[in-house]
Amino acid sequence: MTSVSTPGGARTENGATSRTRRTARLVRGAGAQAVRILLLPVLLVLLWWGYTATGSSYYMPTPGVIAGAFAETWLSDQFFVHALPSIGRLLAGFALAAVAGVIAGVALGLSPRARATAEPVLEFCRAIPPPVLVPLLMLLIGVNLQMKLAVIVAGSVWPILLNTIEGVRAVDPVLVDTCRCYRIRGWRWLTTLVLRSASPQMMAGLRQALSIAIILMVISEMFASSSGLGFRIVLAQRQFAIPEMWSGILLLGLLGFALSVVFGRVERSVLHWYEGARAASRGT
Amino acid sequence: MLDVTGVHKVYSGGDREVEAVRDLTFTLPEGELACLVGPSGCGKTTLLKCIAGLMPPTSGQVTLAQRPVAAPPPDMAVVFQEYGRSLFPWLTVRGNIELPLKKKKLTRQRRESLVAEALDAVGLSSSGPSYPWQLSGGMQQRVALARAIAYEPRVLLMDEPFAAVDAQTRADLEDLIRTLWQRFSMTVLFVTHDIDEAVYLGQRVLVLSSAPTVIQDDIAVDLPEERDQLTTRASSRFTELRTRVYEEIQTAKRGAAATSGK
Amino acid sequence: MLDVTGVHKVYSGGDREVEAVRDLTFTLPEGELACLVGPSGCGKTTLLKCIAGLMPPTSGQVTLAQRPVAAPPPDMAVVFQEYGRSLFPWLTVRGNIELPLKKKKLTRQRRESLVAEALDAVGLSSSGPSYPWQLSGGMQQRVALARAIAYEPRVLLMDEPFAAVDAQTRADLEDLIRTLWQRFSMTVLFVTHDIDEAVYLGQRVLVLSSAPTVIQDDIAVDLPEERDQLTTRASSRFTELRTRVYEEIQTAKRGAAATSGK
Amino acid sequence: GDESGGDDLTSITVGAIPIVDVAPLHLAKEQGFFEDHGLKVEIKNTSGGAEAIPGVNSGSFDFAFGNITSLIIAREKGLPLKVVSNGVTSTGKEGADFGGVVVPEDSSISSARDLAGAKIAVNNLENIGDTTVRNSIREDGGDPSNVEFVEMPFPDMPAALEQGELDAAWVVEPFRTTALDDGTEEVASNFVDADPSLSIASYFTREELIDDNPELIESFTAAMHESLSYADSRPEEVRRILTTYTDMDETLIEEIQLPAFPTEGDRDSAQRIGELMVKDGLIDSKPDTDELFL
Amino acid sequence: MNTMTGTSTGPVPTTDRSKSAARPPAGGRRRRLPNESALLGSVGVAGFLAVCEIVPRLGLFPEKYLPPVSRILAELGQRLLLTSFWNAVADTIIAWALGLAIAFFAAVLLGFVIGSVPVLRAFTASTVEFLRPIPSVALIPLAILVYGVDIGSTLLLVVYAAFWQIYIQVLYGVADVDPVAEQTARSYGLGYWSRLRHVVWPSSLPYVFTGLRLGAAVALILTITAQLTIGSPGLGQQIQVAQSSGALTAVYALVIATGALGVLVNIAVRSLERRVLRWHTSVRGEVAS
Ligand SMILES: Nc1ncnc2c1ncn2[C@@H]1O[C@H](COP(=O)(O)OP(=O)(O)OP(=O)(O)O)[C@@H](O)[C@H]1O
Ligand SMILES: Nc1ncnc2c1ncn2[C@@H]1O[C@H](COP(=O)(O)OP(=O)(O)OP(=O)(O)O)[C@@H](O)[C@H]1O
Ligand SMILES: [Mg+2]
Ligand SMILES: [Mg+2]
Repeated sequence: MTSVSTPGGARTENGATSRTRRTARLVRGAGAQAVRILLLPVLLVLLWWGYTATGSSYYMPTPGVIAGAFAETWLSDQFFVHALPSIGRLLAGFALAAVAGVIAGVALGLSPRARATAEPVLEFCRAIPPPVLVPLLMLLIGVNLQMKLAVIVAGSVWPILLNTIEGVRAVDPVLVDTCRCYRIRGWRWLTTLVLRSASPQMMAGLRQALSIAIILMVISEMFASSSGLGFRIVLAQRQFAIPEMWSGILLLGLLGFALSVVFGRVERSVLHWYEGARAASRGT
Repeated sequence: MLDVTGVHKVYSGGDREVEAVRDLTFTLPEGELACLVGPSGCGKTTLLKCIAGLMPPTSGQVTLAQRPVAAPPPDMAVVFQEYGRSLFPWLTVRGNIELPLKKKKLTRQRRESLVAEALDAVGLSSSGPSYPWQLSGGMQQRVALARAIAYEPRVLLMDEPFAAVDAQTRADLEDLIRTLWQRFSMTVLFVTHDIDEAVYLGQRVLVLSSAPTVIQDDIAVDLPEERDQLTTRASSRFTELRTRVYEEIQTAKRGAAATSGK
Repeated sequence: MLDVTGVHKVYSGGDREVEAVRDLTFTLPEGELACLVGPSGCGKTTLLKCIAGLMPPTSGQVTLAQRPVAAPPPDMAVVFQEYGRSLFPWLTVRGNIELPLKKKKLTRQRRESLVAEALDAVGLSSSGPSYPWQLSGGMQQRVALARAIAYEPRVLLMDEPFAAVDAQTRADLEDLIRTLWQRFSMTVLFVTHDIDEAVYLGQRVLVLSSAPTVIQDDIAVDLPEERDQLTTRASSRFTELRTRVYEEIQTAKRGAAATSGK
Repeated sequence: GDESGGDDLTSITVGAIPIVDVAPLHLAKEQGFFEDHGLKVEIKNTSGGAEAIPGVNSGSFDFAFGNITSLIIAREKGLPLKVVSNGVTSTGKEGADFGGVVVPEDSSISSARDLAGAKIAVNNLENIGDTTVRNSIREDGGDPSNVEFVEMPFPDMPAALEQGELDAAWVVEPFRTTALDDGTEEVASNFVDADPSLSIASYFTREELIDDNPELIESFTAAMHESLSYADSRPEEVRRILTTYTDMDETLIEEIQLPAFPTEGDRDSAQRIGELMVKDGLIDSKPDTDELFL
Repeated sequence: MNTMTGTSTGPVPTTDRSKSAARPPAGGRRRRLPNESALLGSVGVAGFLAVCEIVPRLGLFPEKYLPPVSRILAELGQRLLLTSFWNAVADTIIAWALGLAIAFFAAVLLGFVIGSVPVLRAFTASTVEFLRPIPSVALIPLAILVYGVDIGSTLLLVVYAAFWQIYIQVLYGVADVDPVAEQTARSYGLGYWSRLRHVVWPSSLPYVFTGLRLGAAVALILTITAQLTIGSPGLGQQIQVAQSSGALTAVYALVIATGALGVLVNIAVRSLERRVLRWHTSVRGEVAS
C-alpha cells in the first residue's frame, strides 16, 4: 500500500512531574468535591433548623430531634431487619425494570408500527396509580416478594421505556446508513449502534427510574407487609411518631444520594465518549 | 456490473417535494473506476445512496451483477460525504475500522493487520487509540476512508472522500485509491468536485447536469493506466480532458441558470 | 488588528495529551485577507477557535483591536468546518441565516433583505423555506456561508468553507468573498487546502508546519487587487506563488515525516 | 370551616371515612339535626384516622371520625385532641358484631385459640385490629406472641383469603359479610372479646377549638347525640342512608351486621383498650383516657 | 444585491404541493400516517380488552375479584350518565392540569438555568439526589397541615412528584446540545438567554417532551392518589368510596376512566410533539418513509 505520512500531532507522555501534579490536583479536587456536595445541604439544614426552632410545629421537628430519632431508629439492628431487605428488593426491582424497559424500549423504538399498536395500552397502564394497581397485583401474583418486585417494576419501568424509545428513534441516520452498508446486523448492530447511541437518553431514564424505584419500594411495603423501610415510615406516620417518620425519609434521601453516586460512576464510564466529545469541542 | 436504469428520485418531506434526480441511466462494467462530477445539489449523493441500496429510487432500477439492489449488497463499502457523522463516536479509530471486519470470518491477527495497514495507508498510524472526536476534520475523513479500504470491498462508493484533506495528502490518497483499485480490481464510483482529480483518477468521468438531473456527458479518460501525479497531470491529453469536463460542467450549470429563471 | 502571540494549545482529554499547536505568532492588520494553509491535522481549526474566543489557548494570547480575546468578540462571524452540525436543524435555511441578525437592531425589512441577498449570493434563493437536512452537503455549506455574510461582520473566520462545493460554484464564491471583503473592509482569515485558492484569494498566505506546529512561512501575495478567475490564475506570478506555497507545504510535511520517524 | 353561611348557620367541616360506621353523621345532616343546632355541615371523605388527625390539627376539619387507638396514640404523642361524641360501638354479641376474624372454609382454625402462629391480615398494624385480635387469642387461652400480622386494606382481604394468601383476616362490614358469603367462618368477635360495649371510634376535635368556641362543640355533640339515638333505633334508616354515600351493593346492605350507636361512649372500654395497648407495647405506660374525653 | 457576484448554481426546482396534487403516493402516504397509527392503536386496545375479557371468563381468577371487562365497561357506561362523575373528572383534570403546569414551568425554568450553569449544577446535585427519592405519600401529613385537605395539598403532592421527572429530563436535555451548534451561537454573539432560547431549548426538546409525558402521567397518578388518601374531591375519591364499599366493578370502571385520561393526555402530547419536533430525526424519519 502506498503510504501517506501525516502524523496527527505530537503526543507528550506524562512523566513523574505530571504525576505529582495530578496527586495534588486530586487532593484539591476531593476538598472541592466535599464543599460541592455539602454546601447546599448544610444551608438547607440550617434553614430548616431556624424555621423549626422558633415556631415549633408538631409535624416539623428540629434537625436535632430528627438526628436523634435517626440514630435511635436506624443505627441499630432495625437497619438490618427493615432497611437492608428493602434495599435488596429495590435493587432487584430496578434491575428488572432496567432490563424490561430497555428490551421493550428498543423493540418499540425500532418499529413505528409496534409503537403505534402498543402505545395506547401502555399509556393506559402508565396512568394507573399504584394504590389501585397493588390490589390487582395482589390478586394476580399473590402477597409475596414477587408482588413487591412487580410494584417496583410497574412504576419505574416507564422512564426507562420512554427514554429508550425516544433514544432509539433518534439514532443518527448517517450511522444507520453506515451500519446498513457495512451490513452490520443483528446483535452487533444492536450493541454497537442502537444501544450505544441511545445510551445518553437511556441513562436519563435509568436515573429517573432509580429514585422512582425507591418511592415504589415504599409504596409496595404499604400493602400486605409487616416489615421494611417503607413500612416503618408509614407506620411511624400513622403512629404520629413524626421524628421517626422524618428519620425514615432522611434514610430514603441518603439512600437516593448514595445510589446516585454509584449510578454517576457507572454513567461516567458508559458515557465517557459522550462527555469526552462534548468537552473536546469546548477545548478543555 | 453495475446497471443504473432510469433512476428517478423525488424527496417528499413536509409540504413540498424535491425532484433530486430526473432520469439517470448508465452502466459500470465490473472493475471500472468511474468518477462522478456535477454541480452542488444535483443529486450525486442521492444517486450514490440509491446505488448503495440505502434508499429506494422513486422509479427506475439499480442492478448489481444482474441482481436488483434493494438493500446494501455484500462486499460494498461506502465513504459518506458526512464523514464526521459516519464515525461512531463511542468507538476509537481502531474500533471504527475494525467493526465492519468483525462479521467477516477473519482471524484476529488478520483483522489487526488490516486495520494497521489501512491506518498506515492514510497516514494515521499513531491515531488508532484516539476517538474520532479527538481528530481534525481531515483526519476523520481519512478514518472513514481507512474503514472502507480495510474492508476490502468489491464495490467501493466514495462521496467526496478527500474534500477535507490538504493537497499533498490528497495526491497521496489518490494514488492509494488507484493502487488498491488495480490490486483488488474493485468497481469504484468516485464523487468529486475536483475536476483534475476526476480526470486523474478515473477511467471514465460521468458529468451530471443541474436539476432536473440527467447525465450531461460520459467522458472516457484515455490516459495511460500507469499514472503519476507529475507527468500525467502535465500531459496535454490531461489538459484537454480537464478542459472538456470543465466546459461540460459550465454548460450544465448554465442550463440550470436558464431553466431556473422561468 | 488581530494579534496572535505565542499561542500554544495542548488538548488533554482522557489519559493522553495532544499538542495541537506549539507556538504561533503573527499579526493581521485590520482589513486584511489572509489565507491559512497547512497539512491536515496541523492545528488550523484549533487556531481559528482560539482566535474566535471559543477555546482558551493553553498559553499565549490572542488580542483583537488591542483587547484580549476571552470570549467571542462582537461583529465576528465564523464558518465552521463542520458546516452540517453548525446549522440548527430546527430552523429553516432562512431562520438559520436570520437568527444572528435578530440581536442586531435592524428593522424586519432590513433583516429580510439581508437574508434574501445572502441566499441569492450563494445561489440558494429558492431554498429559504427548506430545512438544512433537506439540502445536499454543498448547499448546507453555502447556507453556513450565507449566514456569515448576511451578518456583515468586521472579522470573518472561515474554515474550509468551500470544501463541499463544485469547482464552478467555488470560483463564484471566491469572487463573492473578495467583493464583500473589499466592500466592507473586513478582516478575513481563510483556512483552505486548495493552494490555488489561497493564492487567488489572499493578500497573504500563512503556511503552517506539521505538528509540532509553528508558522512555516508567511508569503505576501503581490498580485493586483483586481483579480479575475481567468487572467489572474493564468498569470506567471500566480504560478510562481502557488509553486512556492506548494513547496512550503511539501517541506512542512517532509519535516513532519522526518520528525515523526524518531 | 368557619363561622359564616346564611340563615345564621355556622358552617363546619367534618372529615369522615365513607363506611358503615359514620351513617349517623350522614343521617344527622340529612335529617336536619345539625341545622336544628345551628350548624351547616360539610362532610369530607378521608381515608382514615391518619389523614383525619392532621386535618383536624391544621383546622381543615372542625371535627373528624377516628378510632380510639389512633386517638390514644395521638394524644400520647402530644397532639391535643379530644373526643366530643361517641361514634360507633360494638353490638356486644359474639358472632354478630360488625367486625370479626374470619378464616377460609377449609381451615383447621376453629377458634380464636387456634389463631396462634397464623398469618392474619389487619388493615393497619399496631392499631385496634391487632391489639384486639391478640386479646381474643389470649382470652381463648392461646398464645398471640408468634402471630404474623400483615397489613392489607379491608377490600382486598376477601380475595386474599380465597387465594390462600392468608390464614385469617380481621374484617369489618361490609367485607365481613362478603367474606362470610364466600364461605369463610368467623372464629372470633374481637371487639366483643375486648369489651362487650367497646366504643371503637369517636368524633373528635382539637382542644383549641373547644377553648375558642365551646358553644359550637355543644351544638355538634347535641346534634350527634340526637342522630346516634335516631340511628340506633332505626336500622332501616341506616341501611337507606348507606346507599347515598357509599357504592355498596343494595343486597349487601341488607345483609350486613350493623354496629350499635349508643349516644355515650363507654369510657371504661377506652381504658381497656389502653391496657391492651400497653400490653402489646404500642405505648409505654397506661394512658389517662379520661383526658381524652371532653 | 447587484454588486455581489451571484453564483448561478442551479436552485433546485421544487414542486409546490398544490402543483403536484396529481401525484398521490407521497402525499397520500403522509396523510395516512396519523390515521394508520390511530388504527393500529385501536387494534392494540382491542387486543388488550379482549385479554381482559377472556382471562376472567376462563376462570383463572375468581370473577368477583376480577370482573370481565364488559361488565366493567357497562358500569362505566352507567357512571358516564351521572353529573357527579363528570364533576369528579373535572376536579381531577383541574388539579392535574394545574399541578402539571406548575411542575412543568418550575422544572423547565430551573432545569435550564441550573443545567446550563455547571457551577450551579455541581452545587445542587447532592440535594436534588437527596430529595428525589422522597415519596410524595410520605409528605401527606405535612401537606394536610400546611394546605389543608383542599386542592392545595393535592397540588403540593402532584408538583413535588412531577417536578423531578421533568427536571431530570431537562438537565439531560440541556447537556445534549450539539457543541458545534452551541459554538456557532456563541461565535455569532448570541447572549446567554438567546442561546438558551434559540439553541438549548430546541435541542433539548426531545428530552423535555419525554419529561412532559412522564410528568403528565405521574401528575395524574398523584392527583388520584391524593384524592384517594386525603379525600379531596375527584375520581380518586370516588375510587376510595367504591373501594371501601367493596364495589370492585366500580373501582375498575373508575380505574379505566383514569387510564383513559392518561391515554388522551398522551395523544395530545404526541400530536404536539409531531408538530414541534418535525425537524428532529426521530420524527422526520418516520414521516418521510
Ligand atoms: N432529505 C431530503 N429531503 C428533501 N430534499 C432533499 C433531501 N436530501 C437531498 N435533497 C435534495 O435533493 C437534491 C440533491 O441532493 P444531493 O445531496 O444528492 O446533492 P449532491 O449532488 O450530493 O450535492 P453536493 O455536491 O452539494 O453534495 C438537493 O436539491 C437537495 O436539496
Ligand atoms: N478534542 C480534541 N482532543 C484531542 N486532540 C484533538 C482534539 N481536537 C483536535 N485534536 C488534535 O489536534 C490536532 C489539530 O487539530 P485541528 O482540528 O486543529 O487540525 P486542522 O489543522 O484543522 O486539520 P484539518 O485540516 O484536517 O481540519 C490534531 O492532531 C487533532 O488530533
Ligand atoms: Mg453530496
Ligand atoms: Mg480543521
